[in-house]
Amino acid sequence: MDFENKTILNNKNITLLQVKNLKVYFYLEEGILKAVDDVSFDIGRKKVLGIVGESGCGKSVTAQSILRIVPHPGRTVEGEILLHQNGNLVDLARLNPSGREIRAIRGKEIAMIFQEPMTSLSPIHTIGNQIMEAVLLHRDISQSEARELTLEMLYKVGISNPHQRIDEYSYQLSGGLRQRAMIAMALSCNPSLLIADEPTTALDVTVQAQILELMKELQREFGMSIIYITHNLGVIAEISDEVLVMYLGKAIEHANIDEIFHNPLHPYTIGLLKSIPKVGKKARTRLEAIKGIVPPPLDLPRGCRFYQRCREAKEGICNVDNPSLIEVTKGHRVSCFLYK
Amino acid sequence: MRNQQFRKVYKAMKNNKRKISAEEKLYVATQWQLMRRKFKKHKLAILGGTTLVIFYILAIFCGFFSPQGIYKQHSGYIYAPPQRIHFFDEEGFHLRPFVYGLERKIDTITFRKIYIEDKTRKLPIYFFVRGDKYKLWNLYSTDIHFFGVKDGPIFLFGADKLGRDLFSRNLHAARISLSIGLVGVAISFILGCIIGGISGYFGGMADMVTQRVIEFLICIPTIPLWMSLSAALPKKWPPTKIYFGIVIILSIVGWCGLARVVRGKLLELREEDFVMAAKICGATSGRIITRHLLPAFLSYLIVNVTLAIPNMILGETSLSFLGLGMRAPAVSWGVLLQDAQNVRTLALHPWLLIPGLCVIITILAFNFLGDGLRDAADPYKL
Amino acid sequence: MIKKSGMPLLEVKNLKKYFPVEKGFWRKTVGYVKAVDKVNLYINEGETLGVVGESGCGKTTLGRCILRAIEPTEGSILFRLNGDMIDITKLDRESLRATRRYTQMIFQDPYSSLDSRMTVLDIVGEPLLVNNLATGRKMEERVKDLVKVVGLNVKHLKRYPHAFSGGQRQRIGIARALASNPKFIVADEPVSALDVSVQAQTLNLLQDLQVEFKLTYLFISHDLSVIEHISDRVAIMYVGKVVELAKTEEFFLNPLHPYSEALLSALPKPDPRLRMKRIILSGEVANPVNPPSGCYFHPRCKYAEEICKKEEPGWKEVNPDHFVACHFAKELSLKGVI
Amino acid sequence: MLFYVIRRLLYMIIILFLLSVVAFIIIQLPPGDYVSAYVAEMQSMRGERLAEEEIIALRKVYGVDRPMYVQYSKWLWKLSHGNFGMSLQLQRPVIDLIAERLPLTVLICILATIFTYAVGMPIGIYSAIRQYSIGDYFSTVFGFIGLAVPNFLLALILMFLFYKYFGFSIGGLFSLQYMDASWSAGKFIDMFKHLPIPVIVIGTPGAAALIRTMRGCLLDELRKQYVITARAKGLEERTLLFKYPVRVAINPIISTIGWTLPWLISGGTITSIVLGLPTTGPLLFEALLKQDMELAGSILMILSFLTVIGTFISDILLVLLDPRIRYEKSAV
Repeated sequence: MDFENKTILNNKNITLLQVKNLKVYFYLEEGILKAVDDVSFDIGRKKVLGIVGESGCGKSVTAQSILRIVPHPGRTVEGEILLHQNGNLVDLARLNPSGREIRAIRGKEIAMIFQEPMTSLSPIHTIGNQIMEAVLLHRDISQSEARELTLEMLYKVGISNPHQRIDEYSYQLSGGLRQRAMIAMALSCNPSLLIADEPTTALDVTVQAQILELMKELQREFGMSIIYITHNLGVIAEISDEVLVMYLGKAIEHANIDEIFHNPLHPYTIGLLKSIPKVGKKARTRLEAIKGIVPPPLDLPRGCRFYQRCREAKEGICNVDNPSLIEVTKGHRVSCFLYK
Repeated sequence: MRNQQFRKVYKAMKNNKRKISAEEKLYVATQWQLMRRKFKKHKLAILGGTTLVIFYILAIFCGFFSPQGIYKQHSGYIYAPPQRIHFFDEEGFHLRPFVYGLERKIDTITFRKIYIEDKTRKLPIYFFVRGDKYKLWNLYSTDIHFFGVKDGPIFLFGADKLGRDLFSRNLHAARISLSIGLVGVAISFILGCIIGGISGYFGGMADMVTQRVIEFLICIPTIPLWMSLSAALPKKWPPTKIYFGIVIILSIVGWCGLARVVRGKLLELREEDFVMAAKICGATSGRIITRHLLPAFLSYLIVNVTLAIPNMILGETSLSFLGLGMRAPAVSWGVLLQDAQNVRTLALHPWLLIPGLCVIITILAFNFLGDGLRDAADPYKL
Repeated sequence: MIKKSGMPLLEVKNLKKYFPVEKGFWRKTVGYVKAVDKVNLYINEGETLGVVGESGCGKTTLGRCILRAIEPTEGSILFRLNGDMIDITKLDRESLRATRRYTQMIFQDPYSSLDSRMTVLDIVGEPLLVNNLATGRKMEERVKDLVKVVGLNVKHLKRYPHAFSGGQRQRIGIARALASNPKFIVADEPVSALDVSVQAQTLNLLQDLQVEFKLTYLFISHDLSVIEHISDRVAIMYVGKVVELAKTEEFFLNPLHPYSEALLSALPKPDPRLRMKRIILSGEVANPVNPPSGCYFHPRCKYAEEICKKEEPGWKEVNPDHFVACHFAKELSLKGVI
Repeated sequence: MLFYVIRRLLYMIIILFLLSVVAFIIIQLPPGDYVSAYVAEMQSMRGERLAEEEIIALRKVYGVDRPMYVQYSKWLWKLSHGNFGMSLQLQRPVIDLIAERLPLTVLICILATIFTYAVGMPIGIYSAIRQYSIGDYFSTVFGFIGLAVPNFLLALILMFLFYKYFGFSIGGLFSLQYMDASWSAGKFIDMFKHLPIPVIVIGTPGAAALIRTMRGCLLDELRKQYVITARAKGLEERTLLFKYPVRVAINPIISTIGWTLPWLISGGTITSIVLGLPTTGPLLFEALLKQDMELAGSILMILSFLTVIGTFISDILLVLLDPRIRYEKSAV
């Protein structure tokens, strides 16, 4: 443990955040929902990590648990979330979720943007008010300086008339502009990590393209790392350096972007890639769909959670034990008994 | 710590296994079955519902459950206090409860009449005893009472200024007070459904006019309006006519709320895809309304009706209390409370407030029930 | 799968749907949302016409108008029934009800499209019942067949929708649409509410059913890759108007409208090796209440010229079976997908 | 915004007109008319018997022989000139009687509103934030009971308790020595000593209802995404709560001030009768018992108009508070 930490510290220029054996459970009346179950990954500086998965796979909860804002009745049961901060290691999982330390990290070190730009902004406060609030909270500057900075940020995210927009309310903006304002807010304190939870899912294709382009540009300029969460494989291919595939609370594959798309190992990843229609491919062919449905997360089968739907499933192995995530080739980790 | 967690998980999983056959039952459960499941979880609502059932049974059979006739004056028992029911005397426990006879004395300091328990006169309580004659629902003449004592009256809630038994009077009052809520709501319900239905289904001008009318009616403070209207009811009217007059007055405002609910829900449901789907299938408007719309909002109507009843009961009680509603010789809780208006009388005879307690319990029960029903109304929401 | 281009099953001519905008105390009409504006389309028997567009472009309204689930403001919808073309917009209530069994719809939201108070049997059986096609035992048998066809368990007929997952619910909706043996189905974003893996199953199912029951689809979606996958021809909508109508291959290789080009370019491709410079449109979809002058697309179009601001482009057939509404459709050479 | 206010004012005039119709109907409701009531009064009080011709003459004078709509328009004409008619029973102009009592009615109403909001909002907020805590449980119980106890019963119970345990009667607004005295500092202070009980009695059901709505609204808001956004910004929990969800939740509550006013005035009327306060409530009551409909109708109209004004004010307040609505209204 000690040794490991030292190596991480030595690599502080490379690694920004390390999530180890994270478990987040929801204690519901009907039972325990294991939203995130033993997930580990790390993310390097200036890297974009894409997390893909279908609804209910725990990708959003993973992101929320990094900021410690998992809604009630969810709880981080186990695991470490190590943030490298000026040569120090902070375990976010150990911090009091409403304490001063985590509040100093939220918005400053790690910022987040959400899927629904309409509901993510307060309807009764101006855009400027909400951005300046973040700035004033984390930076020691005056009101007027904060306003200047806000204007500058609005300009940077491509809002053409910031002097007018800064005093407008979220309902006066279109979906795309709202998401731009959210990005301005997230980046206003120059965070080292930006968590983007399906930021373009609610937007139109043409606007999605704008926002993706903007995020790439801003990443180049600000040099932050991004955790990009989405269910859209096209978007993932567009923006990430590395991809983590999740299924029912488990991380099942983790590799760099090219490996994931051109040499996927896990049957689920393979199936997922085959099941999406691709433009340019001859139309009106049959898709290779994954059979069955995602089992209800409250009543999980024994063994591999993909067992019932897997083409390669081997009885007696896959439905008995849960495969662990192992490194198959350098930087390519997969959790499947095929690669033992 | 971890072990504990694990045990919890394990237990939950085991429970899940056992639940599988129950799950299939859940999948084929109708709306009403699901609602009942959800409702049963609401302890207060169950309590409220049970209370109301008891109250209504007592009110329906009020003649049978009252030990005395309600107009019978017991001149020796003016302002007699409630008698306590005893199970123990100096000899110990008795299975048959009894009350002690009351002895009237004059307080030597204040020169007021006071009643004290006469420990030598033990009056056992019997069930199904013969007593004053009464007519059950104005049909069957009988003199069987649910309970009573063999010689002399029994005053569980005390007696009033004429020596009439307040327990019996309260039961008879419940009949009017409780039924006025139901009848009033029934009328409001019909009005509300028709007007709200027209407003929501046709929209346009009809909708605009009804909306404005409702907004206007809601502006008028109810009690002064009710007072003014009921003051106009002719004094000569018999109690039954007054009763319906009051019901109608209460409904004048009562329908507004229900009409709003009906309209709102109708507008909401009309936009639902499944209604569109039925239309595309070729279903007639009649089928869409009876098969799709009505079942979907019946539950909401029931909730709102339940919550509207207390207002009606309160209205009648207030009016009668002021002397503008039901009038003696008819009895309702409000009429009974008229006797409690004077603070000095009240201080000496606090049991005159018991009808008030009945009102409070009834309204609480209706609110609890309504709350539980509201939670259960949409069993598909997780 | 090669399809002969048959006779049109459905022809939409100059279809308009304007929603009045009401304001103020007296609900005065102050303007119109032109949700569907002068749309011309045709769909051949047995083919799939894909309708693509961004949110608010009127594609859902178009679908509903074609089935007369909402009353169109103007225009005609010709539907071929027993060899004759009948105009759906001119039917009276009874004859409309009688034709309803031949046209059906699949909805986007698998939750609100099923009445949660009815069992699967009742839901799927409803079209049979209301069209007097089958009752009682016979209906149950037919429903069982349908349920099997869409890949659900026959044992679950007595279950209520809350017992099913989103994908399964969508299958129930499909079974309902099939029940009355329709010829034409409007599928309004049938897969966009579903998870990726379930999406593929549903698309496959829809394709199989098309062959098996000789169905004609109007397939509405915002996802170009889904549209390319399933349709024979494509219609692109922008602010209430169809701006381009073409065969799928032709459209993807050789789009003629600048908006189509931008749409194709904006589509994220699930292959990191295909990352490329895209055409990023400025701004967002125009407000249909208050659309721009001339060509609605001109404020976002990089090829726009003076005439685009002033004149609305006409609807013309540039290549055989390839229609477009753009002033410069002939001059521009636009990029499709590789 | 100005346009909106003007439109609302116009709307108020329409409502006022409708209210006058209702008042007129109520005046006309009891059998017989003003003259027959007057004749009966003369007969019973003074033993005078009017001749048939005299009665006809009287009917002419008062215009009761004309058709209803003529009578109404005449009445409305007088009304618009501030002439509300005469109180038959007290033989004084109705307007004077109402003017005497109205200020106290309004005062009590305003105080009761303040009480309602001062009690209901903090408790509602508290129980939403600490959902399922003991405090939440208590406030829920209080909410239920407060709703279930009608005003007049609460008044009776309080009167009874005070009399029984402290030995004094809490009715009225003034002590005996000030009852008929003219206004002075002493009378003023005396009045404020008497105010709390009626204000509490009138305000309690409203406060109970407010606790429940406030709790519900805030619980809804707390689940919204923008709260999470603010939390993700690093805002402290308390600041966050008061700046975002609480403010958003308060908006609909302010807009319903208008709805609670009819309640308050209703409750105020009956409470005043029980407690014997010198407000319009007992005046209305007396008038109704004596069938003095001219007075009763006028009081009803004025009370209703008070609620209309209250609704108007709360609507304007809401527009000022909520930019969304301001935007919508100004766009019209």
